[in-house]
Amino acid sequence: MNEFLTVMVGLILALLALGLVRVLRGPGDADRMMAAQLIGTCGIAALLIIGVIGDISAAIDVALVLALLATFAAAAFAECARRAQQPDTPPETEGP
Amino acid sequence: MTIVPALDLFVAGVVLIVAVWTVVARDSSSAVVGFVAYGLLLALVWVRLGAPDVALTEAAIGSGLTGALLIGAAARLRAGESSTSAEHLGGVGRTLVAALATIVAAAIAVALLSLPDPAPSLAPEAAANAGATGLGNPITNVLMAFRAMDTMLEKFVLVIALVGVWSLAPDGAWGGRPRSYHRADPEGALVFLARVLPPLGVVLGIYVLWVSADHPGGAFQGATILAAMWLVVLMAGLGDVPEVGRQQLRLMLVAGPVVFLIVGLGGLLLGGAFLSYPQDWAKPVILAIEFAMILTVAATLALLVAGPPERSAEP
Amino acid sequence: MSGPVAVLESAGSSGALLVLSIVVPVAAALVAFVAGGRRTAWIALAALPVGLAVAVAIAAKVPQTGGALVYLLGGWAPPLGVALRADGLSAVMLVVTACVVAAIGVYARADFRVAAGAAEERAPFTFWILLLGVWGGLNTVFLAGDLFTLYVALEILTFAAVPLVCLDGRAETLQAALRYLLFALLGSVLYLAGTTLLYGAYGTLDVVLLSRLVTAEPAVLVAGSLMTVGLLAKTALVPLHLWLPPAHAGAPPAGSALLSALVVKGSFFIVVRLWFDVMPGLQSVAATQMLSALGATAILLGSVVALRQERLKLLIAYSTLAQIGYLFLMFALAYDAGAASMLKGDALAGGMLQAMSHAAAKAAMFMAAGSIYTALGHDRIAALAGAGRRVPGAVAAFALGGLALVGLPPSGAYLAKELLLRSAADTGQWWWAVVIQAGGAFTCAYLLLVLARVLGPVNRTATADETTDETATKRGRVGWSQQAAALALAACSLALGLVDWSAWLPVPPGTRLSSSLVDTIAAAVWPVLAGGVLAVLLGRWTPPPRGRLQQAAAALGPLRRAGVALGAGFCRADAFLRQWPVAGLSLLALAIVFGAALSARY
Amino acid sequence: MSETIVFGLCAAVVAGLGLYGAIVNPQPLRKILAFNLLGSGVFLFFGVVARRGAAAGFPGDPIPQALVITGVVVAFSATALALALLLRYFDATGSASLRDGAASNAGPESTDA
Amino acid sequence: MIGTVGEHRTVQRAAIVRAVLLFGFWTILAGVGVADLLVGVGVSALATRVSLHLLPATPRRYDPVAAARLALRFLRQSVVAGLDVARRAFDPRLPLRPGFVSYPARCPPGLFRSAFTAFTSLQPGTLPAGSDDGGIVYHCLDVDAPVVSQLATEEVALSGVVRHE
Amino acid sequence: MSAVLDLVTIVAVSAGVFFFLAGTVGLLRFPDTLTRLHALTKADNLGLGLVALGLLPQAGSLQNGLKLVCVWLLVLLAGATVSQLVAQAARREGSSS
Repeated sequence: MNEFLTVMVGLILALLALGLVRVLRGPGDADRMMAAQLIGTCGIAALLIIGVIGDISAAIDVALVLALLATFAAAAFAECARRAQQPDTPPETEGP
Repeated sequence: MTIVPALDLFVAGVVLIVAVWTVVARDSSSAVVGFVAYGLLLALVWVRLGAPDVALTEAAIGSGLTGALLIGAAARLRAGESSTSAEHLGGVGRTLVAALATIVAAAIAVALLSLPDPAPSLAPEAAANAGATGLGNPITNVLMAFRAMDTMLEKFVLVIALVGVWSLAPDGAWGGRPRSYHRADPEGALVFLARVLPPLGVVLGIYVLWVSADHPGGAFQGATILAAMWLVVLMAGLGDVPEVGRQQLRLMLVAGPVVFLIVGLGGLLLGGAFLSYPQDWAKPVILAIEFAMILTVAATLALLVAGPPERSAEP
Repeated sequence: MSGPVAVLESAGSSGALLVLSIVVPVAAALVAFVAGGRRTAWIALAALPVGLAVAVAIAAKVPQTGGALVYLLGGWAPPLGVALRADGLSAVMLVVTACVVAAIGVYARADFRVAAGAAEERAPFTFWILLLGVWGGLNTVFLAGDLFTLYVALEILTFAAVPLVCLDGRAETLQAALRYLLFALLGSVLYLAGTTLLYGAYGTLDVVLLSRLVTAEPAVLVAGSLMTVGLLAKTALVPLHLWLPPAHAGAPPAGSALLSALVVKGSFFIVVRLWFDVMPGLQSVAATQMLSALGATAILLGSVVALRQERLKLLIAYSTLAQIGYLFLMFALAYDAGAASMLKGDALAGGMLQAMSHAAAKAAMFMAAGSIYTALGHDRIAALAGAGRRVPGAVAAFALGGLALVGLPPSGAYLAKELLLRSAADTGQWWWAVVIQAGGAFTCAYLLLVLARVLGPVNRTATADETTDETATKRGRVGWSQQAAALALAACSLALGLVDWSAWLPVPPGTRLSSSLVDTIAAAVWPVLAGGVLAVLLGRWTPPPRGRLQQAAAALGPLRRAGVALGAGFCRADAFLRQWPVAGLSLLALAIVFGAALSARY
Repeated sequence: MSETIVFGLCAAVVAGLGLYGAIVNPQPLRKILAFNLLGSGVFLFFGVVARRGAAAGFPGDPIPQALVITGVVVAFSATALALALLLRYFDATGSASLRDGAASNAGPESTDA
Repeated sequence: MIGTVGEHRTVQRAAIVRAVLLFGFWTILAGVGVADLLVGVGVSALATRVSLHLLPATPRRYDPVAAARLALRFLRQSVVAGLDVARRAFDPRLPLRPGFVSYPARCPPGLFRSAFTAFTSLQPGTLPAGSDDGGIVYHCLDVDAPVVSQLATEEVALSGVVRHE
Repeated sequence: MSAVLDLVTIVAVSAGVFFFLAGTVGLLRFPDTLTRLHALTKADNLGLGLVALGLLPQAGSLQNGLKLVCVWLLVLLAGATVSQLVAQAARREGSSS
C-alpha cells in the first residue's frame, strides 16, 4: 500500500510543482493568489497521504491548520491587492 | 518500502523550486507569494522529519502570519519598487557572491553529513524525565519544563519587538490605533469568511493548545491561529484594532509572561528552583500557564502584524 | 552523567541571585509596559538600584565559590536543562553594565521626561522599556550557560537596541536602524547555524559540557567559524561595520551611550565565551592572528576616519569602531602556540578590562556629547568653541572619558594596556605591542582635536557665526544631573586601574597600578605627543589665519597634504566597505577564511 | 535515515540561497525575505539533527525540535520589526532604497544633519 | 439591541444550535475523554460568543431535510463540476467559450447572498466574480450553456433550507 | 475485508489524483486567469475530496476519519471564498488594463 501511496504523492507533488510554476509566473496578482489555493488542495492532499505513509496521525491536525491558514494568507493577499488597486476608498466608518 | 526515499526527494525538490523562485523572482509580490507557498510546503518536510509540532508552527507562522505581514508590506511598497536600483551588484559581483555562498552551504552540508553516527541525542533523557511533569508530549516538556527559561525569554522577545514596532509610530498617533484596513465590501466573500471562519478557528486554536499536553500541538501554535482569525475579522472590517494606549490591552499583552514569571518565582520561594513546578501539580500548572499565554501571544502576534499606531486616539 | 552533575551543582540560595539579575529588568519592563505614562520612568528608575545591588552581590559572592556561581533553572541539570553561571568575567561585566545603565538612566531622566498630568508620550515610554530590555538581554548574555539561550538573549538585545537608533523618527536614523537590524539578523542566523552543528555533534549546548567534548571535527570547525563571523557582524568589527557609525551617531544621546558602551559588548562577550570557554583548544595561530589583524585594521580605519569627521557624534561612533578593534587584540596574545590553546591569562584580563573601561568611558563621552549638542544646538566640531563655558561638567566628562580611553594612569585602559603589553612581551609578539601603542596614540589624536576646539577661543571662524544664528533656537538647558552622571562614569573609568581585579579576572593577586609620579608622567607624555602629531597630520582642521602657527602649518605643508590624502583614502575605503553587498561579501569571505584558518592546523 | 541526508542537503541549499539573496537583492523587502529563507534553512538543520537523534520511541530528539519552535517565534518577531521599520522608512522618504545610507557617510562633507 | 422576547428567543435558539455544532467540531478534534469534554464546553461557549458577535442571530429556521438534500445535490454537482473541467482540459480542441453572465439574484445582498455565491462558486461552469447593480456577475466556461436557469434552480434549492419567519 | 478497503483506497485516491491532473492540465492549457481559476477550484476540490475519501479506510479510527472530512470541508469553504476573491481581483485587473 505504501508504495502505491508514495507514487500518488509523487504525482501530486509533481502536479503541484507544475501548477505552482504556472501560477507564480503571473502575469497578474490574481494568478499568483491561486498559489495559496493550489497548495491548500494539492499540498494538503500530499500531507494527508504522507501522514498515512509515515503513520503520523498528527498530520491531519497539521492539515487542518494548513487549510485554515492557507485561506488566511489568500484572503490577506486579496485584501492587499484590492487596496493596492483602489487606494482611494472612502474613509472607513466604525464596524458593527 | 524501497520507493519511500524517492518521496523525500520529491518533497525536497518541490521545496527547492519554490525557494529558488523566492530569491530570483523579478517583482517582490510574486517573491512573497512564493515564500508563502514555500512555508506551506515546509510543513510537509517537517512531517517527514518526524516533527509534527514544528510542522504546525511552520504552517501557522511561517506562511500564515509571516505571509500576511510580507504580503501587506509588498502591497504598500509597490509604489516605490521601481526607484530601487541602488546597491545593485554587477554580474561579476553576483557570481562572486554565488560562489562564496555555495562554498559556505557546501561546508555546512559536509559538516551535517559528517556528524557522528549514532547521533548523540537527549531523547532518552527527555523520556526518562517525562514523569516529572506528567505530560505526554516531549516537546511541551522541553518548552515548559526543561528549557522553560528559553520560552519565558521568548515571550519577552515578543513584548520587546512589539514595543519596537510601536516606537515607530508618529508622535501624534501615540496611544491610537494601528492603520486600519479599508472597509471591505459588506456583502463580499471576505466578510462572509470573516463571519463563518473565526468560531471554527477558535475551536481549532484552543484544541491545538489543549492537545499539546500529550500530542503534537502547542500554546504558541494555537495562539497563532487565534491571531489569524482576529486578523481576518479586522481585514473584513468587522472590528477595529484597539487603541494601544489602553491599559486593559497592555495588561493582556503582558499577562502571559507575568504569569510565567510569577509561577517561576513561586517555584523559587516554595523551596524548589526558579521555573520548577510543584511535584503533583505540574501538569495543571503548565496548562494554566499555557492558557494564560494563548491570549497574550495571540494579541501580541496580531498587533505585530497590525503595525505601529497611525491613527490618533479619540480626543 | 555523574561528572557534569557534580560540577553543575547549584550553589544554594546565592544562586538565586543569578535568576534575580535577569528577572529584575524583565519584570520591570513588563510592569512598566502596563503602567504607562509617568510611571514607566519611575519603575525603570526604581529597578536600577535593585539591579545594581543584585549585580554587586553576585560579584561579591563569585570569589567565594572558587570557580563560578551556578544555578540550575527548574532544577534541571544540563544537558537536558539550562544552567546560569557567573564566573569572574560575568560578574564584573554585570556590575559594569549595571553601573553604566544606572548612569544612563539618571542622564535620560531629563531627556525622556513626561510632564505631570501630561498624556503618555511615545519616546519616553519606549525608551525606558527598551533600556530595561537591553539590560535584561545583557544580563542574560553574561549569565546564560547555554548556547541557545545565548541566542535568545542576543536577539532580545538586538530588538531592544534597534528601535533606540530611530527614536527620533528621522529618515536617516530609520535607515540606519533598518541596516543595523538586517545585518544583525544575518549575524544571528549564522550564529544559530553554528549552534545546530554543535548540538548535532555532541548532543548538548551547555558551555561547560561542550568545552569537555569538543575536538577538531569538521562540524565543529564549520560551527566555530560561522558563529564567530555571525557574532563579529553583530559586534561591527571591520569590515563588518556598515551599520555602526550611522546607528550610533544617529540615536539620541542616552541611546548612543547604551549602544556604544554596552550593546556591542554583548556579542563580543559571546565571542570570548566561544573562544576561551567552548573551544579553546581548537584555535590556531592563523585564526587568532587573523582575528587580531582585523582588530588592528579596525583601529587604523576607525581612528583615521574619526579624525576626518565633522560632527562630534560621528567622531565618537568611529572611535567606538576603533575601540572594538582594540578589544580583539587580545585573541592573538592569549593564544599559546605551545599548548595549542587559548590561555586565560594576562591577555584575557587586559581585554576584558579594556571592554569595561571602554563601556564606562564611551557612555560618558556620548552623554557629554549629547549635553554639548543640547547646549550649543549642534555638534559640529569646528564650532564647538565655548562649550566649556556652557556645559563645563560635560566637557570635563568628555575630556576625562577620553583620557581614560587613551590609557592614562590610573585608568582601567592603562592597566589593560599594561597587561596586554606584558602578554605581548611574554609571547614574543612585538608587532601587537606596536599596534597597542598606536591605538592609544590615535585615541589621543582625536581627543586632542576635539579638546582643542572646545577649549579654544570663541568666534574665530565664520562658520561659528553662522551656526549661532541658525541653531540658537535649538539650544536648550542642560541640567546638572546629566553632567554629573557623565562625569561620574568618566571618573569611574579613570579609577578602574586602582582596583585589584585578581578575584575576578585571571591576573595574579596584587596586579594594580602602583602609580609612581615618574611612571605616570612618562606613560602620559608620549601618547599625548604622538597623538598631537597624528592630529596635526591627519585631523580635520583649517590652518589659523595669523600668527606663528601659520608658519608652522606652512612648513608642514607637504606632510599635511599627504596626511589629508591618506585620510581621504581611508574615508573612501570606509565608504566602500560599508556598502551592503561589499559587507555581505566580506561576511561570506571571512566565514570561509576563518574556517580555513581553523582547520589549517590539522 | 535517508531523509536526513536528503533534507540536510536541501537545508544547506536553502541556506545558501538565503545568503545569496540577502546579499545580492537590492530591495530591503527581498533581503527580509531572504533572511527568512536563510532562517528556515537553519531550522531545517535542527530538524535533521533532531531526526538523526530519534531514540527512546520518539520520532526525533525533542530538544532541537523545541528549539526550532522558539527560533521560529524569534524570527517572526524579527520579521515584524524589520517590516515595520521598512514601511516607516518608506512612508518617510517615499523610497525603499537603502542606498543613501551608504552615500551619506561616504565623505564627512555630506553628513550634515 | 433592544431585547424583545422574540429576539431573545431567536438569539437563544441560534446560540444553542451553534454551540452544539461547535461542540461537535470539538469532540471530533479532541475526542471524548472527561477532561476533553469539560474543556470543550468552555471552548464551544467561547466560540459561540464569537460567532454570535460576528454573525448576529436572525429569525430564521433551517430545514434539516432540505439541508441534507442540498448536501447530496452539492456532492453530485461537485463531481459534475470536476468532470466538466476535466473534459474541457483534456479535449484537444479546448472547448471553451468563456465570458461573463449577469445573474439577477432574487435574494437581497446580505448573508444569504454570500452563502449563495459561495455555494455556486463550486458548481459546474460558474464562478461569481463580483456584483453589478442588482445582479451577481458570473464568469462561465461556456456562455452558451443555460447558466441563468441553472443558477435559479440552485437558488431555489438553497432557499428551501432557510425559512424566514 | 482489508483487501476491499485497500481497493477502495486505491480507486478513490487514483481518481483524486486524476482530478488533480485535470486541474493542472487546465491550469496550463486554459487561456486566461478566470478560466484557469475554474480549473483549479473545481477539479482540485474534487480531487482532495476523493483523496480524503480514499484515506478514510486507512485513518485508523473514527475520530481521524471525521477529521479528514473536516479537512475537506474547511478546504471547500476556503476554496469557495478565496476563488471569489481571486475572481474579483482578476476582473478588476481585466478592466483596469
